[in-house]
Amino acid sequence: MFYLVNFYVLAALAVISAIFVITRRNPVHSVIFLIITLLSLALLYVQLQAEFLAAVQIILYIGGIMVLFLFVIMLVNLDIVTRQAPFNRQWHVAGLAALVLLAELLAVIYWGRATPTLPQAPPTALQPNTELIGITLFQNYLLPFEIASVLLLVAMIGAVLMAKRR
Amino acid sequence: MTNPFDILAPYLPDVLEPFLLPLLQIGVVFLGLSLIVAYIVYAERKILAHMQVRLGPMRVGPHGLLQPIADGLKLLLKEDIIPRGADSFIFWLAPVLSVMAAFTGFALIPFADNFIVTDVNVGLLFVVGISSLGIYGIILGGWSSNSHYPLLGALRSAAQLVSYEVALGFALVSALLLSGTLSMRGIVEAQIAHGVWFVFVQPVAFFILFVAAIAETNRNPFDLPEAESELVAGFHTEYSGFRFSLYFLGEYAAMVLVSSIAVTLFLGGWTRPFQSWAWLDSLKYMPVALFAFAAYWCVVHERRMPRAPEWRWQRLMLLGLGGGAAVLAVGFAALPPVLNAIQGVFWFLIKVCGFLYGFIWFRGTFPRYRFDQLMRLGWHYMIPVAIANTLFCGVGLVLWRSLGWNFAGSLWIGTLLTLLVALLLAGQTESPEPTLAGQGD
Amino acid sequence: MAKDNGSQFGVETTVLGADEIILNMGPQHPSTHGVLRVKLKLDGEKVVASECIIGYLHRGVEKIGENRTYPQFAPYVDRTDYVAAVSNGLGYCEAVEKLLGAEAPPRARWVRTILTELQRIASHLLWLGTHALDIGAITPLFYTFREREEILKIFEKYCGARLTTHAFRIGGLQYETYGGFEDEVKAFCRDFDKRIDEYEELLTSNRIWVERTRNIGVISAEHAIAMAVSGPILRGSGIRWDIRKAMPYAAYDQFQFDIPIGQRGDTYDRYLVRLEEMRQSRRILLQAVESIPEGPILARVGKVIKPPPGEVYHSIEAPKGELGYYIVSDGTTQPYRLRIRPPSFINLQALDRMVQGHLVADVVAIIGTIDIVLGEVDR
Amino acid sequence: MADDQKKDEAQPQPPAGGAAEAPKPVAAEEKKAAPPPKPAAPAKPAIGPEPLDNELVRRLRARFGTALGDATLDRKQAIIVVRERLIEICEYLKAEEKFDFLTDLTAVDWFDRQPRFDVILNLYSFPHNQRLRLKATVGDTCPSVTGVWPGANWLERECYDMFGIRFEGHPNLKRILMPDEWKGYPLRKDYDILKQDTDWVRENIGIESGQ
Repeated sequence: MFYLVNFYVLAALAVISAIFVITRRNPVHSVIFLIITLLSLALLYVQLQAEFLAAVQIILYIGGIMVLFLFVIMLVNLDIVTRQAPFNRQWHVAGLAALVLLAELLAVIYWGRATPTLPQAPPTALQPNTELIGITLFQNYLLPFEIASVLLLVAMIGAVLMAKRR
Repeated sequence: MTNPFDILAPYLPDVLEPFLLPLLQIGVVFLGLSLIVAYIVYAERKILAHMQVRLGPMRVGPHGLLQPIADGLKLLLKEDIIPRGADSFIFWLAPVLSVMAAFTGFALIPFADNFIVTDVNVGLLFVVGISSLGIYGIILGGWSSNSHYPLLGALRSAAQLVSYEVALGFALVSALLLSGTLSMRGIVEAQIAHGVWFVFVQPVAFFILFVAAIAETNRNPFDLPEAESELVAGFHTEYSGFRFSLYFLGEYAAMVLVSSIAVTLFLGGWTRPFQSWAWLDSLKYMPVALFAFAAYWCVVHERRMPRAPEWRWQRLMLLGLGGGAAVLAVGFAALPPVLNAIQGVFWFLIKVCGFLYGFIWFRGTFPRYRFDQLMRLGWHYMIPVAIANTLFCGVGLVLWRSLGWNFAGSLWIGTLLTLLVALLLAGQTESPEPTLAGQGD
Repeated sequence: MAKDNGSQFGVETTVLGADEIILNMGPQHPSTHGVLRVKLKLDGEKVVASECIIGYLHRGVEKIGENRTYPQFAPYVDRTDYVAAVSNGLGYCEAVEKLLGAEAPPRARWVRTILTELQRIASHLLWLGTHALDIGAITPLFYTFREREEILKIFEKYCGARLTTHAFRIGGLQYETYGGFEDEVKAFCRDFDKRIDEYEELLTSNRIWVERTRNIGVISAEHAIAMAVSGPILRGSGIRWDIRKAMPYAAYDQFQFDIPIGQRGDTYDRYLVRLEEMRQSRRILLQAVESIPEGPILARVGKVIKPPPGEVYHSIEAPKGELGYYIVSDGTTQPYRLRIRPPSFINLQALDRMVQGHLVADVVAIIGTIDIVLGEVDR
Repeated sequence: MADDQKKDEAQPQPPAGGAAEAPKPVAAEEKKAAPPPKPAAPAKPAIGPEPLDNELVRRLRARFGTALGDATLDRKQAIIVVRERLIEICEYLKAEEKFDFLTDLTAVDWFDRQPRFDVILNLYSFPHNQRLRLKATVGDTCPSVTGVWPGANWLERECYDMFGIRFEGHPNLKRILMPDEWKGYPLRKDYDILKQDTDWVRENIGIESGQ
């Protein structure tokens, strides 16, 4: 009961904030609502007993990436953007994409309703999930993980080089 | 040991039980912390004053003991100013965020083996994550003030915090490697199991954590975001009254939080020093001794105060404090169960206070870094050393686990290697020589 | 001086080109030591050019001088460099004495030397405290003020004033020294050596202090001469020139002391030079206080000071540099023209060159190292 | 002492102006009445300007001739009056005679004289430990010496600010101490000490008078 209420509150919060993210004119406000969305997601992870994911979500997305977003917004003068309507050019494309996505979702729900629901996991089964994630990443999927790391490293070096050239 | 609050459990209705007990603990932590923070400010003023050949607060209460309360009241009653052109919603939100981030972290700090609000299996990650949210208080406060000094202060602060968080993270990793768990309680228990505080096997990581903690809390010598001589008061230049006091509270709470993290990770948390040495068991009477000393001090100073009638209240208050301390001392001595129950919290707070004293001491001693120097120190020195330390810590662990070497010895090999790297890095900068070209008539 | 009152808050930025902005420091800024306003042209955080806007404290002291008699004007000079009032008084009195052809009696010259050296120490202490505070070290300020307080107490006992002392009179001294004067100066000197060690302990080998001051605000010897800077800045650049040695006045030719000079002409060297100057001042004090001659304290210059026509330029080594008085007399009781050569004003001129290429935070350190007093810059 | 002073006062004093040109041997006798302040001091020095003729002056005269005016020694300080070719003389003094330090630059307003102003350059030579005062008699324009001694920059600006002497060739000649829009030059003799630019005061400070 409590968990259900919790879920709906958090989900509503996430969706409403997400709407605010795209409708606010002030980019700083948008960032704040994006943070709320991400925070709600993190709390949902907690409810799913995926504490590691939740913590990583907070540290990386909220503590890291969004700070950089804010940083950039504050450095760049965005007064002009604020005065314009938010959906001036990509309105149609975005609307189309949203419609397609909606159709897709409905289709999945419609054709998937026959599949049986997943069995409820016992509350203790997932307890050491940090270790499980570690094992998954560093043993079962070591190669893809390392490839991803190298890719990121290359991207980082590339970014530094491009910034330096100027 | 069981949670002391559990004795209440049978008396609570079942539906509320999972919520009420944590709430109670949160209340205790929050109120206790607010008081502690207020008195850290007082302690800072007093300690700095004595370092600087002056007296510090002396007027409100005996030796200015009521000064924090008077300050708090004054700040509450002050006019609340929102500058014209400020983004009032964010202006309101920012200090709240700052305080929230600092206080939420305490939910995961094990003050004692029997006193922890909640122990999550990713506790350390959560503490780091939540405390990193404090940066929003600074950035948003600086931005929403719609003024240049705060904005510059906020930008500096953001860059500084993001940079030093990297070094801080690496310093934490070595403690993780040693304990093999992310749970804060688990880390302390690992130190008990090894019979050694991690600071003695990972001194470099502890040092990095200490420096990064100072940078994270914007304290001297890394107090650039609020560098008085350059940016007036940095990000909170435009704040006044209660909002300002929220920032103040958040800042000092953050200091306590990073100290608590450091104590938990490297200084054995709630354990008393040298817990494995049984012959030092008499150290458990330390609280008794401390309160007895406090009582003695109060009495001595009461005797030194002038006998004039206008000092009567001050004298009475000091005597009251002394009496309270004496009662506590006698109580602890007479009731061994109580003495045992407070051991954990007592030692934890003592260590945190030692850490905080370091912060204050630094402030009294050092000039301020320049921004680029701060960044260079962070990126060119702290982070490479932290990475090397993590690496060599892993090497040491392999030596210990796979080859069966001595635990402390193998880790010290790693530490020595790290120090070598640090020396190499340090060798690239020239050493200062105070020389004049010469003198003569 | 600024006309637009709206822009008189501290920092104000204007976007110029892609990367250049104008940053306005002062006149109300915690570390411009008064009402100095510096307009900085920045490329990112780097200073490309700077412009000092001064005059906020202009009181027309030179004009006042032309409308006061010689003794009447003496208290006004205390208000130019108000943290070194005794030095100003010495310069003015000696200039007028030169104009008169008179000379103060030996006892007066000895006491003048002692008080002026105490004033030099006091001025340097104030500089050290505030300079360190600008760079973020708060503790030295309290230490230096502790010692400065001792000096001000001696001034107060001697002439009743602490800051704007008006300690000297044309022709010598107004007051005989009080009983125990020598002992108090000696007691001060005895402790002061250890006190300087204390400051040094906090700063000299402190890594952060060195990093903040080494190679900051470098001014070469040639450039220092070209810009006519004087005092510790000139000596910090390696030029051994001190008016106390070059053209002795008061009783300085009687004492042994050294002139410290720097090697690189940076902020750190100037810091060392000033610290060493304090030690040398202590040395002078110890010698002077042992050998104060007996005798009159005031030369017979007459009640009405009326110098014969002519002109004189007399300068002394004030704590901040060469403090000169150029007085043209037309034979009346008032100067026809009175010019003060203010060391702060001329030294401040070098700021532009010193800050170029440094960061904004260094500007604060460089303003501190020039050691200006706006009362003297603006007069 | 009071008696001595009365004697001093009884002496007729020369009127204002022309102090530099006309040496007046007045002070010698009257000062004799006062006992020398320092026993070791030699005979009373003559007070007041007297003609100067030393090596430096001779070299200068040989080179610049009539551009130089009187050379005098006043209170043991050398003063040379420059009528024209100021820049050349300065360059020569700096390069050949090593007067490398421009201690001070200021002006004196002689009000009823033509040309009206003396621009005073106080020079110092580090190698010779010697001071020299140049006195350029100018109207209200004067060549700028910033090219010779860069340190003259602010000093000339101050001179311009206070006396209204325009320094030709100055890189940035504008007011320095007074507000940029101020009218009048405060240190001129015809500028009364109570005078002010009332329009400026009213407009910028919003009061009628600063007095």
